[in-house]
Amino acid sequence: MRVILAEDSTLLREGLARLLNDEGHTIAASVADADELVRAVGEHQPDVVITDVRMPPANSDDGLRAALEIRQHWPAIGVLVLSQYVERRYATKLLAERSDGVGYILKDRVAQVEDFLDALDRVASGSTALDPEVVRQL
Amino acid sequence: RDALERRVDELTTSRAEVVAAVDAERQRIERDLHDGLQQRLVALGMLLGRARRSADIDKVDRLLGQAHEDTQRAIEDLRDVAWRVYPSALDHAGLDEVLTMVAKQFSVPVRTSYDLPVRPPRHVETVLYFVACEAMTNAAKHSGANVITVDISGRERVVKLRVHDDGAGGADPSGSGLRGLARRIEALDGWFRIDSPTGGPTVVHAELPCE
Amino acid sequence: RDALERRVDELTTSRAEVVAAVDAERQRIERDLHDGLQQRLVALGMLLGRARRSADIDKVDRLLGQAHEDTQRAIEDLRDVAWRVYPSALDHAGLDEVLTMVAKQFSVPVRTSYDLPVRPPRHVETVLYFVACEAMTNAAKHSGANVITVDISGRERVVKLRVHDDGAGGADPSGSGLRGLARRIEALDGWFRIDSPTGGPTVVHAELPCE
Ligand SMILES: Nc1ncnc2c1ncn2[C@@H]1O[C@H](COP(=O)(O)OP(=O)(O)OP(=O)(O)O)[C@@H](O)[C@H]1O
Ligand SMILES: Nc1ncnc2c1ncn2[C@@H]1O[C@H](COP(=O)(O)OP(=O)(O)OP(=O)(O)O)[C@@H](O)[C@H]1O
Ligand SMILES: [K+]
Ligand SMILES: [Mg+2]
Ligand SMILES: [Mg+2]
Ligand SMILES: [Mg+2]
Repeated sequence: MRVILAEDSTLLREGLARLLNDEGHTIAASVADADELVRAVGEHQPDVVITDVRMPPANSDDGLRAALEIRQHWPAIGVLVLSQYVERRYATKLLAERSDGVGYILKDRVAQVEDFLDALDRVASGSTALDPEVVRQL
Repeated sequence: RDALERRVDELTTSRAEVVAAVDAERQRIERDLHDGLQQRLVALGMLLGRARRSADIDKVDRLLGQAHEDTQRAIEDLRDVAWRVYPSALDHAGLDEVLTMVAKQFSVPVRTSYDLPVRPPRHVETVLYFVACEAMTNAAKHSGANVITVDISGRERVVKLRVHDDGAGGADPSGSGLRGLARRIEALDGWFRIDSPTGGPTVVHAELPCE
Repeated sequence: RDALERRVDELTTSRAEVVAAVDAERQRIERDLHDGLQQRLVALGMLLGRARRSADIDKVDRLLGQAHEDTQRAIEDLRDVAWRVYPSALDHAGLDEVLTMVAKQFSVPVRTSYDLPVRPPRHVETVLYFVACEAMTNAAKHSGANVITVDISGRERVVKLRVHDDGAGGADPSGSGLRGLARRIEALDGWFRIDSPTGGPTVVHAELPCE
């Protein structure tokens, strides 16, 4: 599948890119900024987006806002959000209108490569992937 | 005038003590980083060194699997320490949510209730967070409780925190953890009490003015 | 009487401010743990996960080598953060030795001198440590200095610290790092000053009473 990656930590961004390459996916674009992300999605129309939450330009919850925007404008594109904390508010917003093609997992979970890849597949194929922690809190 | 002079003495002492208290917290955090996470990472480095030197594919596989699991545990350790250093999650989430997040660390179930008309200022939330964490940690570590209850409520200009556990009681208010809390609360002109008769239950009370 | 009342107000404010200052330090430490070490550990976990999934022996070898190096780097990151959390090395070594150890972290050379008749109490050593570290960090980060000098000397009952750098000057005493130092020193009834004319040099002075 064709993936766009948004993560401001170079270390993680490149680690993710290599992992996805290993798995035979294509990285359509790899960015470190939420505005860049939305622009790149418009341009490349990927199958799925993986995005961090706290990122430039404002270093607040920019990545989440970009995720919501992408879901609104391009409903066919899957969105997997990686977050430092599980926040009920974020999960609720992401799932507000529909729960297909969306995922919300703890960033730590990426180290559990199998689980992460599984979540990515689910999101890309139009289902939902929620962190066990999110499920517990909702 | 005598009363004022006494107050100056008290304040001078308590100002020095609050620094001692927060530095004692940091000393414990440093010790945990050193004894916990650092030892884990050193062991991981050795494991990977062995894997690199081995020519036996099965053995490499086994060591790799172990290294991967150890790394995940290191990530969890780090997360737990980071929570104790500072509750940065307050940037985006309310104190109730943050306490719910951190409560997961404990093996004992924690029930929280939160009822405040307005969100308190950040420095008040921070001290409430530190008090609740220390009280929950103590209950989980020392009391043998089956359940911990954390209640936050408020009237105008005052926030109240109450942490209750149904454990064995007998908390020592002069321990470094509890004394530190008392100092932190004092520094914000708040009020602190711990009731912990032998046989339990233990209840930690704190009240803080908001502006 | 007015003077006493003013002093009570001052002390109350500065007691609250010292908590705010040390919590701001902790917030920066937490941020560094998350932005630095945590990202590194998660990346390491991914690397090991990839190695486990790979059937290509050469590739596994390469990933293992990289993971080994990343682990060493994580240990170094952790050590740097731990130094900022608390100088536990003071348990075993004198302040002069501890400052010499920590000075190695900086790319700029640091010269230290230490001349005290007796070893100060731990809480005084701790604040001298934090002041010297922040001043060295600032000099290394902001000043473009070629050399940093740290001098500790004392008369009976007073310890003096002086950190000098031959850099560009222009330090802002109202920055969160420098304001925090002022609060910490004030809390021990000490005295603090920073001279930093445009063009340099920058000199940080601190004096602390010992008992
Ligand atoms: N909820 C509780 N139930 C029973 N005993 C308690 C409870 N809280 C504290 N104690 C007792 O009181 C002592 C002092 O508590 P305090 O938090 O000051 O120190 P600590 O938890 O032992 O160490 P530290 O907090 O410094 O890591 C504890 O050692 C424990 O014996
Ligand atoms: N030794 C120095 N030489 C030149 N400029 C300095 C020096 N120390 C501080 N400054 C300037 O003064 C400002 C305030 O310093 P301060 O330590 O309070 O904040 P900081 O170092 O920028 O951030 P923080 O310490 O909170 O991480 C700095 O941003 C820098 O511009
Ligand atoms: K994040
Ligand atoms: Mg980020
Ligand atoms: Mg305790
Ligand atoms: Mg600074």
